[in-house]
Amino acid sequence: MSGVTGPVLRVEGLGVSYGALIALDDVTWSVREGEILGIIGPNGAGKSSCYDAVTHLVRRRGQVFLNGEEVTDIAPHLLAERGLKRAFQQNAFFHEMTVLENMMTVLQDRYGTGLLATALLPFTEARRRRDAVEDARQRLLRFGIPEAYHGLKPTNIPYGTQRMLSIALAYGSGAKALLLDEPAAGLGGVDMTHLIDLLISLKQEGLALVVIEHHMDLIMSVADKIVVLEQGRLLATGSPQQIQSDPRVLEAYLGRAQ
Amino acid sequence: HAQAQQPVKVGVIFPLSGGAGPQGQHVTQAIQAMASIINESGGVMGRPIEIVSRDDESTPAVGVSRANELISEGVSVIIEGWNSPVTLAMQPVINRAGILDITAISKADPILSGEGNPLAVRLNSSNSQDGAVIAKYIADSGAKRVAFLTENDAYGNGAQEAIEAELTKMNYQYEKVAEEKFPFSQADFRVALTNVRAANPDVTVAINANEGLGMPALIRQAKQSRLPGKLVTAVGTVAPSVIKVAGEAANGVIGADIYFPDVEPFASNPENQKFVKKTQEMFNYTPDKYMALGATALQVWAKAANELKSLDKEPLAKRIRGGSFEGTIMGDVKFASNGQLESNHKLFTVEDQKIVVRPASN
Amino acid sequence: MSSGLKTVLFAALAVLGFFVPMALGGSGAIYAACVLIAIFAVMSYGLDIIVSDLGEVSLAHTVFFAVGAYTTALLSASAGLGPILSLAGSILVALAVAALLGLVTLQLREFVFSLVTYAVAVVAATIAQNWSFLGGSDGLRGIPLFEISLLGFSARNDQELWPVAYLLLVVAIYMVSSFRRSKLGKAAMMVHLNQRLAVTSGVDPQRTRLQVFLLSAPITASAGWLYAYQRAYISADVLEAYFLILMLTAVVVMGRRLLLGPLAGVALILVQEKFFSFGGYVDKIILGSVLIVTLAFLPNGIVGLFAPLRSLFPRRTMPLGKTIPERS
Amino acid sequence: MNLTQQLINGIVLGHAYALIAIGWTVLLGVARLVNFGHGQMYMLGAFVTWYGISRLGLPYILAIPLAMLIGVVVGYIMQRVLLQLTLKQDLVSIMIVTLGFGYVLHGAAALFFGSTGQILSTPLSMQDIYWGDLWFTYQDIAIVVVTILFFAALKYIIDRTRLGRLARMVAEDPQLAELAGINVKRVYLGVFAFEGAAVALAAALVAPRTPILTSMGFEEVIITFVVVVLGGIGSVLGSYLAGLALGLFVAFFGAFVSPAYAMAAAFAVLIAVLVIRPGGLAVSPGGR
Amino acid sequence: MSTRPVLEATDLKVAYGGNLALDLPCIAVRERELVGVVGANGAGKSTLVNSLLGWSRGSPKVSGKVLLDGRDVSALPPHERVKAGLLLIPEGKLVFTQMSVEENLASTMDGAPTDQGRRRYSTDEVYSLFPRLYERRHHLGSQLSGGERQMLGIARALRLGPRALLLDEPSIGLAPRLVSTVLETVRSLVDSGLTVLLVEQNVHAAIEVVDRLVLLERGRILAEGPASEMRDDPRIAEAYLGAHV
Ligand SMILES: Nc1ncnc2c1ncn2[C@@H]1O[C@H](COP(=O)(O)OP(=O)(O)OP(=O)(O)O)[C@@H](O)[C@H]1O
Ligand SMILES: Nc1ncnc2c1ncn2[C@@H]1O[C@H](COP(=O)(O)OP(=O)(O)OP(=O)(O)O)[C@@H](O)[C@H]1O
Ligand SMILES: [Mg+2]
Ligand SMILES: [Mg+2]
Repeated sequence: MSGVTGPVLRVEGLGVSYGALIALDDVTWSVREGEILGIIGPNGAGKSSCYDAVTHLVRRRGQVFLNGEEVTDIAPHLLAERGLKRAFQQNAFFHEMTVLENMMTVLQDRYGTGLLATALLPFTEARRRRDAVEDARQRLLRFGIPEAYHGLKPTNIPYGTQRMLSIALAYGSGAKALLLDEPAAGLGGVDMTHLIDLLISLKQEGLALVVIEHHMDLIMSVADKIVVLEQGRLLATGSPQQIQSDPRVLEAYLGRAQ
Repeated sequence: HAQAQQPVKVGVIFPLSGGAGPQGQHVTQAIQAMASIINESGGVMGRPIEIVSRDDESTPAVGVSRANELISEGVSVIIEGWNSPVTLAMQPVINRAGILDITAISKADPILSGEGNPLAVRLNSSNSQDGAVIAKYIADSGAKRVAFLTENDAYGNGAQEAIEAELTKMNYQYEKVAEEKFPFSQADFRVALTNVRAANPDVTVAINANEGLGMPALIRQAKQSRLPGKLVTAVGTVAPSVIKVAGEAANGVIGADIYFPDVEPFASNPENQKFVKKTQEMFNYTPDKYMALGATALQVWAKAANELKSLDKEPLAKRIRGGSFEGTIMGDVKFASNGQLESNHKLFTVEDQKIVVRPASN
Repeated sequence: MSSGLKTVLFAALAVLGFFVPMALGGSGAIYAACVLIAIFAVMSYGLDIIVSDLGEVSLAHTVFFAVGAYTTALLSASAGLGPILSLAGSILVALAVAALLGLVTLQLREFVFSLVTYAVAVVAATIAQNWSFLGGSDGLRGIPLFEISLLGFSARNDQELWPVAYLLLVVAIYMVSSFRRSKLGKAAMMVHLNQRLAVTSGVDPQRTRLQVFLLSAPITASAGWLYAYQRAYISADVLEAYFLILMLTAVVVMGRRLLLGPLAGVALILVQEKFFSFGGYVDKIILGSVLIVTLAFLPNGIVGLFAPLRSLFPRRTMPLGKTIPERS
Repeated sequence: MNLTQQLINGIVLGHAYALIAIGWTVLLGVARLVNFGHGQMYMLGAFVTWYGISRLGLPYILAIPLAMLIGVVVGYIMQRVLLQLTLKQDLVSIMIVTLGFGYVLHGAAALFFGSTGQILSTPLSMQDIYWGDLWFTYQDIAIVVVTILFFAALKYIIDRTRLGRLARMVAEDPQLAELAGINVKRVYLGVFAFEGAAVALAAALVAPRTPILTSMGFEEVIITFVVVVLGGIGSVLGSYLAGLALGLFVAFFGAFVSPAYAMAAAFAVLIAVLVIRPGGLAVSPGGR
Repeated sequence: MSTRPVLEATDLKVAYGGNLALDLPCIAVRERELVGVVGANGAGKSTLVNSLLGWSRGSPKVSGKVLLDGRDVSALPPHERVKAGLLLIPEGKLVFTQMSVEENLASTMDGAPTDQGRRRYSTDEVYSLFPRLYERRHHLGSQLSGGERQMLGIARALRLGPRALLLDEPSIGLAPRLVSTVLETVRSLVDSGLTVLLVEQNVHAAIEVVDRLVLLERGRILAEGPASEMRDDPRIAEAYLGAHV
């Protein structure tokens, strides 16, 4: 893992309001490469809104820096091109395509050929497409989606597997920073262990990960640093241990200690 | 003996469906009636005529493919044309196939321009011919305040220009108090009529070729809205079918046309009598102007063919264009060198829903 | 089926297709029909990528068709340019119009999109009917024969025009299939199926929409180009519902997202209209019923009836090609 | 005087437009369905009314329900056929299938009623009212009154009553609606039957203003389209206002510029509006 | 606790296309009983609850008998079963996003019978169960946070006056303290007369509240028994080793 430089993703004074409601207010955090930042907080605290703000899907206040470079005003799809990827809380796929096709589609930026190229060099295109199939299959397997499901429509695979698929799609052909919104929701048993392994391995690849999670066992075990939001405000920041023992957090979020 | 021979195919293309469907069907029937008249008297060069009819659905694209069909069926002549665009679209196709193309009704001037078909022939009167008679009526009636309700396309605008041109030619002093244009498909004229009425005209000229819908609607609404002055309709736009739909409201409307089955000189013309009788017995329907034109088209072509003993486009066209023919249902007729049939108009008034020709004019 | 094999099969198909009219007896009517089918199929392919891939129903494609036809009429009849140049002209004008339309409708979806595109068609028709530069309601006449002097090629009738029409058709189909395999095609599908996910995967929806428009318009316009020569007369009727319905029907009737669907659809409609016509009204009932039955009762379109034939109509999806996407 | 008369023309026209569009408003906004056979159903409604009066000798007041009944039947059959597509929310196919129905209706009507123009004259349309220069008929009054009542009732039903809510639930997520104990299919059938009745009523009231042809209906569906979208898809109030606005626009554009370009101009304005406000004039409560 | 099964299903088989996703000889939920269904992803939990209603977002082939209060409802379409008091809160999308919270709660089929053991909760009651919803009552469903949606989903079901309630992973997306709150709510509902089949991923939380636990694996029942016994059943531990690292 390369020497720790500045943070990969940094947000400063982030704020989102929906009409009168202030869903997010003056939130600041940052995540380095090879680091997992956990975001926790009660329902409606503004966690997902925070992601929407970072990825510029909503009007927001504050600044966003990617690799130390300000990207506050950059269009969402360009952010993605620059390696800032995210998954959504509700599963998101391209319905009507099979799982494998879904995966191939998000690999276009790597394997896709331009219109002219496709028209003039059909065989190159065919070859690249075969590579895409292979790569997509590998990636799906890596994200714990067994071969058996590759031919099915996303809505036809178990919810848990759908979760993993959404993550795989979000990660796509790769990313510098990846934002996951409750990846463990609906996961259990082997899938849960699989998710944990996955997060660890992504982290070891030097990816900067931000994970919203309600699943305390998971987040406490994998996160290097945790941010707690409440009512749109930053309630606390610190190591898992600090957070777990922080009385405000216990009171506002964890309820009776786990 | 004629029956022994194998028949001469004559292609006929008119709208048989849609708004103009009924009229198109009547014209086709008239042509069939004429065909059987001709066949009874020996047919063409001793061969019977066989009518092959098609529906252009008032759509140029359809008309073209129908024309192609007839061509490949090996027809010797095609009689067509209710809507000008359809005719204009079919002309080049028929022309390239080297088949004689006779336009019965479509009025547009470019039909005779020679671009689409250098050997064009058309029977229906042209706008300029029509303009004169209406202009003459306006002048005679001494109307000073003239309003125009005009269909906003080549036909409508052309017709209005023709009338105005004639009026200035007669250097008749008048004031154009209103000019309202409307699209062909229009059926609600209240807005336009409100404007016209406000201008309080002595005479309102209505130019609307939409017999199925527009013209009857216009006549009715003009009456209802108590439009002042006389309502004069462009030549050939008020056929019996229009009066039937318009009902009472049609009474008092003034128009002009080039053929009336039961008025001199047609009434006493034996050819016409035969034709009227035939259509009545075959389709129990009294022919109107359009039907007469269709039938005349076939009759003229048959005469020319029998005379030249040929079915070829070139000679027949040359014979018809600039030539004259005797004993057609429209009497003795003459064609201008550009293929336009020369016709003479009669003014008429609608009285209790019947066309009553005014002796005054001509 | 491996894509290599597919390519070979298509090459073979493409060659064979050329001889279809001869196989059918090669009469004038046959050639006329085949040329028209080719032209209208090309016209439909332009719409196909909007409907099937972008998932929007554009009612403005008659405008692109008209652009091609009118530009050709003006350039060939008035300016006396040859087919090649008038084709270039048609495509350029079409691109300009498409860019404009694309920009205007960037934000619009579904019904609103359809309505605005329809509005554009209506306005276009009004302009065509009243602007004397475009011949007004009488249209433009005197379009010369299709002649490429430096090749010594000239088409006096449909039979001689067939090679051109067929070439155009093959090129159009190839373009569409390439588009669907290309990045742009995939991007279009992403935007169509899940815009939010598309964006977070680095796709710019608006740019994609615009580009697809810019591809679609010239295809339809080039059909207009040939149509002008084939008919030698162009009037505002090219903007009428007739062509719109023809396109829409052709795109969906065979079953959506089939590469050869629009071609087969057009063929079906025209063959019925030309050779099995029962007069305007009955034809309407037939066409209507065909639409109803195929779309409502045959989820896979008419092709679904002949499963074996499938291989000729490869599913327009990615290799696994098992799925039949329904919604658009 | 002239302007007042044009104002009357515009108001009547506007209410006619709104009334013709009402079925679609519900269809589109409430159940996310479209019906391109709308225009032909309008034509059918007009001809059934005409047939009832002039052939069966029914009084106008009975011919209207007859037309509406036929409308309901046609609407019901259409939806019955469409059901699978509807459940899939396959809008493109729905558009085109309904278009197909329009074709069938047109062809059938032409074969049955013939293709010559007819005058649908009702006791109301025969009676002109003249106030000094001003002219209108009792038919016009009926159109305005019925339209207003109809829209008021509809607005109330959709926003306030359970029925409207059910329809909106089904519109958004049929399967989830099932879990709330709603018979989804029944709702879809009901909505389409309503569309049939509504458009038939519109036809029975509006068609007497002009001669009727079996080939008509194209204009109507387009106007409806404009009204519904301009009003903001699904917004009842919106489509009423949009209809009225369109009517007045057409009248005054006709008065001051030319009837020839009124529709084109209306479309040009529409494009402008929608480009600025993709949501239409009003914002929809349910719908998209 | 009476022993009459309120909800009972016999040889329930569900197949998607070719593969059998569920195959249960018998499963029953008794009056005022809270039965928990646990199992790995893809075990068939959702398939089970969905098929009890004959409902699915996919297109499965369902066979078998479903009895509600001894009455065979297998032939009824989903909405009829709902009317009969069999309610499901599905996983994934469970609120109407285009409607306000208030409308979501109002959107019940009125006039449905509230016969024996059925209690329809009033809006106020559900608001007091989930105060957060009260704060958001004028927001559209689309504007709710994930957790708020879960609450709304449950609240909607309660408004329908369930006879037997099928909950598919209600704790998804809920903050830990809410998870316990919700599960305790469910428990208290059961104590106040409701009958519940609860699909739950979070077995530790679930096992605290349920009376009986059913462990599914690949569409079959692997183990079944009173919570007390199941708590330290090795198979549970093994099925869930992932859950607590
Ligand atoms: N589009 C929107 N319009 C209005 N309000 C919104 C919108 N999206 C979210 N909200 C509100 O903003 C607040 C924060 O929502 P957000 O989804 O960020 O919460 P969250 O922290 O993700 O909660 P959960 O853990 O339950 O997902 C919530 O109260 C929600 O009601
Ligand atoms: N609509 C469908 N079409 C095809 N197969 C399906 C469909 N829905 C579920 N399946 C299959 O049925 C099996 C059980 O799925 P189910 O969703 O019931 O699992 P689950 O226990 O609910 O998992 P999770 O805990 O992740 O929700 C899986 O193998 C899945 O692939
Ligand atoms: Mg969230
Ligand atoms: Mg599940």
